[in-house]
Amino acid sequence: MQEPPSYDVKTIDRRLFDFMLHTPKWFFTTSAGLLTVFGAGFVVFISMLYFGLQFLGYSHPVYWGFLIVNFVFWIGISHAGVFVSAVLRLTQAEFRRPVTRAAEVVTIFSLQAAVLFPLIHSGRPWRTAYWAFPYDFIRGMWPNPRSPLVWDPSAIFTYLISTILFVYVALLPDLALARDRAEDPVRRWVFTVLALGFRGTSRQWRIQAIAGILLSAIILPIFVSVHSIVSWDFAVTSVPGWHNTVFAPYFVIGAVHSGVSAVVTAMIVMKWAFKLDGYITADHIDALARVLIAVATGWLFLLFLDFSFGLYGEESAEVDTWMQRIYGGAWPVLAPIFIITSYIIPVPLWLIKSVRRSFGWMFVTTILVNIGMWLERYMLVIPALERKSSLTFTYSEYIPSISEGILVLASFAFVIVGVLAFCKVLPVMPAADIREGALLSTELKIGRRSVPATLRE
Amino acid sequence: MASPEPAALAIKLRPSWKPKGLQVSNSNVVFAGLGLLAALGLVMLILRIVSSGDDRASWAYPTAFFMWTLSTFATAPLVAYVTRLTRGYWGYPIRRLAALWSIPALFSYLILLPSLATLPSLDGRASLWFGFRFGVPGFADALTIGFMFVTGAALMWLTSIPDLASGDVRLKSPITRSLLMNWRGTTKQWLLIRSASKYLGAFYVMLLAIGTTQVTTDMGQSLIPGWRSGIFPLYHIVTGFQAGVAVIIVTTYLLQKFSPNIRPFIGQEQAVNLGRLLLAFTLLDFYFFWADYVLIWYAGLPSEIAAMQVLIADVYRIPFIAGAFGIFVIPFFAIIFNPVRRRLWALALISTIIIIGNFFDRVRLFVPAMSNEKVFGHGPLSPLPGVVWPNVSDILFIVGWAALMAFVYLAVARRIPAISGWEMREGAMLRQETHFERGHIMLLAKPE
Amino acid sequence: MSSIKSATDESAARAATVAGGATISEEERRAGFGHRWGMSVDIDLCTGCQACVVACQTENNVAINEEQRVTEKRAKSWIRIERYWEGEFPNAKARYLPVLCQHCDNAPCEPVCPAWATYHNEEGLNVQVYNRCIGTRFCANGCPYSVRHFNFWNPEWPDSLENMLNPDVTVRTKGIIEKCTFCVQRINRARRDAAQSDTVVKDGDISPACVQACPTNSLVFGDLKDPFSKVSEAANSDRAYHLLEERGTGPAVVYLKKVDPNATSSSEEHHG
Amino acid sequence: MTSFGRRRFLAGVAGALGSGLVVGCAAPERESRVQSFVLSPEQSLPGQSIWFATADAHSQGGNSVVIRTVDGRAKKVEGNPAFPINLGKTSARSQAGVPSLYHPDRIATPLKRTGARGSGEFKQIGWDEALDLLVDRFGNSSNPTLITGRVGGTLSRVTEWFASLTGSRHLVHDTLEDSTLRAAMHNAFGTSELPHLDIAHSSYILSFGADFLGTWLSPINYSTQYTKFRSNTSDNGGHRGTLTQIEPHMSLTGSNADNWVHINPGREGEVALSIAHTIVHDNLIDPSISGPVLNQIGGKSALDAYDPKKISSTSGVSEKTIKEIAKDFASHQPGLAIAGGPALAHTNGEAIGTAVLLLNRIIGSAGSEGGVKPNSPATEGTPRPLQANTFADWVNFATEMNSGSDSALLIYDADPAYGATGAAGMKTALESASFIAAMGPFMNDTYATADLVLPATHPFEQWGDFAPDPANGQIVVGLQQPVVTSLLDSRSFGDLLITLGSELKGKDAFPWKSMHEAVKTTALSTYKGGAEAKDATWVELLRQGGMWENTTPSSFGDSSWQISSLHEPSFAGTAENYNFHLIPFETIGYGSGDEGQNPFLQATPDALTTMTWTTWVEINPESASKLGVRRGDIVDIETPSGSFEAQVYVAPTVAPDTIAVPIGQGHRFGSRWNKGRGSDVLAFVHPFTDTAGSVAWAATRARIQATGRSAQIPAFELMENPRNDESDPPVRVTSEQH
Repeated sequence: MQEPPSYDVKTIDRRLFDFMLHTPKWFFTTSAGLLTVFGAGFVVFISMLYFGLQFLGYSHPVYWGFLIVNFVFWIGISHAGVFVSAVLRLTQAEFRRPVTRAAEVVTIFSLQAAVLFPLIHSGRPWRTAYWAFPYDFIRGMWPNPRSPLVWDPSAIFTYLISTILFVYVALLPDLALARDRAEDPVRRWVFTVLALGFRGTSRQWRIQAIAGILLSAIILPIFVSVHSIVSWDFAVTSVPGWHNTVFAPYFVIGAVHSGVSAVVTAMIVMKWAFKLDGYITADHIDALARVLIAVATGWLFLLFLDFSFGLYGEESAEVDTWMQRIYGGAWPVLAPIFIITSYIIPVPLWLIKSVRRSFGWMFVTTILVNIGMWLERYMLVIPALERKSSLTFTYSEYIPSISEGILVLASFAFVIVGVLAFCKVLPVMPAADIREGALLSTELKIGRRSVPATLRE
Repeated sequence: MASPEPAALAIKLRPSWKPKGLQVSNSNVVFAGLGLLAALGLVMLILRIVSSGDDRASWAYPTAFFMWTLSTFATAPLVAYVTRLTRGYWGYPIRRLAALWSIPALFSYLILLPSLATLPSLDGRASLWFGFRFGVPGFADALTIGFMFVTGAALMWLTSIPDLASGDVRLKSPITRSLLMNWRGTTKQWLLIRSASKYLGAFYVMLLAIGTTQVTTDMGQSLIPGWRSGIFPLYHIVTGFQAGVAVIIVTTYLLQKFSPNIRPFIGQEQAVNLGRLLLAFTLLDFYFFWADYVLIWYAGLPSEIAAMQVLIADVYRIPFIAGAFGIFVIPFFAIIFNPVRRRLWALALISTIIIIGNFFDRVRLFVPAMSNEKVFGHGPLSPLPGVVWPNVSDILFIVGWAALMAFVYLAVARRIPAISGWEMREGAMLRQETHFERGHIMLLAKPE
Repeated sequence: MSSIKSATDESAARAATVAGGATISEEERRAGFGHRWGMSVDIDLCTGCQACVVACQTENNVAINEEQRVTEKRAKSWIRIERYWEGEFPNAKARYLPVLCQHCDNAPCEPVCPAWATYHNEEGLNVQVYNRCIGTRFCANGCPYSVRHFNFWNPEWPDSLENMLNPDVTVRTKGIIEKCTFCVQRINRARRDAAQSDTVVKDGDISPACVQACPTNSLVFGDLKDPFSKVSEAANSDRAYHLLEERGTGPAVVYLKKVDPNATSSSEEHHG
Repeated sequence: MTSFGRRRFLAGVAGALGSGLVVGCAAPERESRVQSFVLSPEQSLPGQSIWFATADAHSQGGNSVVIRTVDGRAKKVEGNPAFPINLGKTSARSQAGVPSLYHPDRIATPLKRTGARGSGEFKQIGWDEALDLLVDRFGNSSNPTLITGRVGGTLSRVTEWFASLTGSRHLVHDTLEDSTLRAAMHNAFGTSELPHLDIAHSSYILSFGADFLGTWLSPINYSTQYTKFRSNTSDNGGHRGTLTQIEPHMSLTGSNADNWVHINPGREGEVALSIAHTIVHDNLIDPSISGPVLNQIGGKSALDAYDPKKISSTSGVSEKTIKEIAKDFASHQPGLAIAGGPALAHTNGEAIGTAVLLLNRIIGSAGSEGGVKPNSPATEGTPRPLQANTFADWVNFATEMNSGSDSALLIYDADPAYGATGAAGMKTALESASFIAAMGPFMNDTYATADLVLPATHPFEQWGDFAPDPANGQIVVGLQQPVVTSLLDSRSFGDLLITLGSELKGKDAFPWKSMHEAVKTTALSTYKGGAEAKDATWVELLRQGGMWENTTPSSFGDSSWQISSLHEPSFAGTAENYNFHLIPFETIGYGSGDEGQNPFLQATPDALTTMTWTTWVEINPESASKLGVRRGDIVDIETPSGSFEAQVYVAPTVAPDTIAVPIGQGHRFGSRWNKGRGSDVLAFVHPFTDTAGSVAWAATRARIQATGRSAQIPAFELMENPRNDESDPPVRVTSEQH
């Protein structure tokens, strides 16, 4: 049962801006720890600039590894934000309200983490910047538009920019609120600038609302295109195990699966960290869990399609790739873990209502999902390179190195630190949105029962 | 067209109101005409079974027709369940008339069985069944699809029991009465129906996905060496969703136009929301087609390119282009305009185009497959087979069966009310239209 | 061997025109157009003696494959002799297969490079432009023959060993992809000499290091567009086939089947 | 054919002339300065590549190469297309010549021992001091001994001359010497020369362990002939020749054979004779042909002991196989039968060789086209490389020295402390020598024990000439000229001997001032015609890399051998304690070890295993699983004379009761690339000698223990033993040549 709006405007603001205005101790310790991890990753990166990529586990002919896996993983996570906020906004789902901002913030930082990896892993990063941003007009040296690696940055940066816009538009009223609540002048000044003079006139409200709707409508195609293009990095080639037409929707739905799970995790952590009981309630994660059940099942169907139509051709290398994905290297262990954690454990549990509504359970299951989905990316990307053609002479094994592991951890640290910092300087809970929700939620008398209801114009 | 005044709604749902079957003026003429054509269709089917035993090519167009029914009429009911699962407030009036399509869909089973019988052996060609050889493909496919049809019908029946039991519906035969499972409307029975309909609906979705994957592979992909596309079943399903919505729109439009006791319940909100769905699916269609096409073009594996030349580029170019225009080009550039989405008749027009386009698409997909001789091996298909145009009997077959579908639908809709009474009442309960300052707002209750 | 026929019907057409009297104009040859460099590998003559491997290394400044490089599977060899087994002891048969860049007409490595560091030149060579390469290694992943090698280090030739470096060939720095070039430096030298001596490049004037070293003449280099060249002759042989035909890459390297009077039917003649 | 036309050779002429002068007078340090156009070495045309023809010192058999030089630096080795032996072709070893020329670990200056003998501690000294030391300690020694590698041509004459001048004994060392084969040739054909194999015109080759395409005698020449042998257009009867290889361990040649037949080690003779038995008893050959030979070697009845039925049990070759081989061999004329490698490295090796070679006479192809022919004679000005002393000689020498005869040694291009001779006492013998001077381009186990180490020029830096052995039926003389001036303070051995000789015995001890003069006069005296315009002739000879002319082939003598003298092979170690035959083999890369310092040859994959850089042991999958060892495991191989370590490579190249280990690693001293790498298997074979006196290096048994250690294996194949996939084979095979 969704509890009736028991709080007035003042309490909303006080509790939502609490973390912004006063800092608890754990904030410093956590961020210090995370920053050291990130620093370690940075050191590895610098040393790679100087010594070449010899520290990575790459070999001939397996030239992509953990870094690309992680790139795909973060792109996947980044899909949560837009999916949750845009789709739910369009479908006017009420439970979205406290969720959206968190989701979008996760998107922004995971996207940045993602774009780092293609840069880091390339042989000459200092030159790689140039195909992401073609600037060389004099010599007429342009990137090759046929390469998916040129589609990637275009799609990703479009996505990043539009997401930031999206967040900013939704953020305006809260910035205005923060401006009015902030004590110290610096902060006030900053918020004044950022709020763009949002005073809450009905015209401003209308524009803000329309902009939100429009942006979410526009952003949806981008959201689909980004991960499709990422999937095409692999699928356009004729490499068996990569070249499967189902890849695009498969990656997209997998991304939503992992992304929404990540958002649930993030929400639960925020609730615990920022004491947001009453804002993030069982209803919210319950609703998200229902979405997850559908998404996960769809994802499983596409996994089945990928598998069956991969083997369908009965090309020797294709079959070998799948054998490698199941029996090769560490996969006898990893493959079961992958499927169990990403589907077999979570989904049946989510079918149970009490699990869906328990924060502890959802925390654990969503974490499991993302472990599984990380492995899924590993499974999709690497074994295909270990079994590339019927020239079995070049069949190889990929063994990741420590520095790759460090870089992966560093990316996680980066995202968490980013989200924390965001929460510190900007209102992470959409106060205005929540207030609107509070206004719109009423009750409806039906016979003897009174049912919670929402207002729609 | 009627706009939903809440007051009117309240009046129409006064306690004495009871749902009724179709009341179409001079319906008998329509019935007679459709009946004749339907009979023709059946005759054509029998002739085919008798004359051409296991000549696969002669079943090419029937198969295409079946795939078309699969993606239109068999998919239409899904929308009903989707709105039920997501508790979309606008879906109440159209749930039943969508669900009714599951009965005509049943009949297309008659086409599936003989054409399945003509499939060649699985040895020496790629197939989803790999090494497995027991009762595949024919039996397995027939089973899944049949199961799906039955589930659909059962679901339709289950959700219409309360209306049927509430009397005033012409149910003479004892069988139909017995199927009512002596409905008393106890709380237990209500809960049963609600949950059952929810889960059966989900189950139906899964069966549709799996069944489509099976038949599209066994009667499509696996018959053209080198055609290997994991996304194809999905493409088929999604175009099916689009066509399903289109079917519902057309049905809704026709019924509210010709049946006075339906008209009041259909309003703009149905049009707008169905229009949105249609737009979404139209976009998705293109996405899935492109995801399929661009990869094969880019990788340029000879075998796949050869298959694409058959399906898209060379051999079946005309059906392909017709299908592309009908499914994507025309609908998309029409529906993106709000005025179109607000007018039911415009939507109905577009939907008709979509349904026809979908048929052309099915033709270019399954006729080459069913009429292809060299089905064995993995290598590229060469030389490319020629295009197979429909002959007179094919055309008669298609016309007849299309008529049969309509005939059956109308026949059923006469008995079973096309507006679900109990759900309309529920909808009216959970919803209140009140005036608030200027303009009126809507109160939606979400019971848990 | 339909694909082979299609690969060389161009030269067949050329042969017709030659019969008709018309042939490639001298200017055309001078300008270097009208060539399609190709190689034929007679697997029946390859004894696996590795002369081509070392010849290629010394000609093209391929760095020393230290033991560590080999053990971590990062050894570079632009041409390698793959060895495949058939049967079990004592009837085990070793099959040798020299694999080098196939300079495909429809190369999977070319479209995927974001920096256009690899492209097809007008003589059908698959060219790697080292100073455009940024090392995404996408091409190496796309290549079904796995003939592209990545420089994980800056290559080293200890002190006086540097004297052996071939001045005609770039030394590849770290972070870029390198691969067989059909010894493009020799092709250009031959064309320049031909231009100086006011003649045209004749069949056999050019031979990459591997071809020149090959003691059994298993490797033959030439112009596929020249209907009378040795390599065209080989391409039209009944034993000719392309590696990984099903990928449709259209390689410029033609393989001639191994002849084995008592071949186990496993690998024999089932592709037709 | 090849990519340099006549113009380059003319350029080469100028260079050749110039380099002659430069070698005479150019001071090395001038090279180290930045070159200006004015002061550049004469033979260098800046930016232009110049090609010089010279000897290929690295490949086997005596080939000639042309070397591309740019700005006074050698860049690339190509075959000399004019030279009749290798016809412009090269091997992996020839191709790696330039790296060894510019090897960073070449001995740069004379070195004087500072530490204890064998410690390998030296200090650099000048040539004058070195020469004084040499004159003092060697020249005035009571019994000086000269130890060289298989020097040939003018250099061998200079060496012999010097030996006689100083009254010193001359020992010739070769890690794997061929005296067994020569002895067998003598038994079968009455000549101790190596055979000339007319593979090109043969239609059937029956090879007992002779790896003639890889490492045996003159591989490049044989490979060029192999092309004709395999082609159906050549004159070998218009059809593709058939190659049958009978050996215990699959060699590179064996892997190219049409029929590879496994045989138990040491049984080759019996099988050869049983083939003869079949041929004779089934009358596959006209008796008038086989008759005379049989009478020479003991008559038809002597063959009765070698009925295939009996032989198949001991040899492991089935009766059916023997009969088939006999039939094919007799019916495909002309054919040739040869024996080499492990087949001859047995206690009955000489007999085996003889039995096999006699097959040629039995089918009557000996001496005729397409068969085994007698080697063409060499000019007396340029003799063939000296025949190496047998293992027995070395054992005697070692015992003599160990018994305390203080001898002064001058060693050139030899490493007796390594391999079998080293284990058989030379290692300790060197310890007890009064004085050791060693000369060579690289440090090795022997030189490490020397008191004085002298830097020798690389073959590309010195004058010389050579006579290919075996030749191709022609009289061939190859010329060797410096293609670059040495960057190091090194001298050629010949020049050193001449200098030393004139130091000891006065100015006119030698008729020539330098090797350059010696070679030039020899060549010009050998060369008929063009006596006028000597310099032009000389340049012409240098340009084409030598001189050659056809000769009327001599014929074989009678056979002096009795079938009865083929006795059972004996093996070190009993089958119970030592359950594996140990078959050492030579690799195409660093060969018998003398090329091990070359990183490019260390990294050259072995054809069958694609292994590099290390010492591995090839084990049959069956016995590997029995031993419980896997690819990459490091095992301890124990023979009656010690144990060594090797890395396991599981392959179907050997029988379950056999293991094969490559020779050539395990140098204690050398360059950074071969020092302390792998193990020297020859040091662990039992010092059996066969009747010809050479070591029976394949007659040792061994057993294996796993050490429990394992390591990533340095193989080029990324996957273990990839197979030629059935459904979609990379290597397609056709049964008939169209």
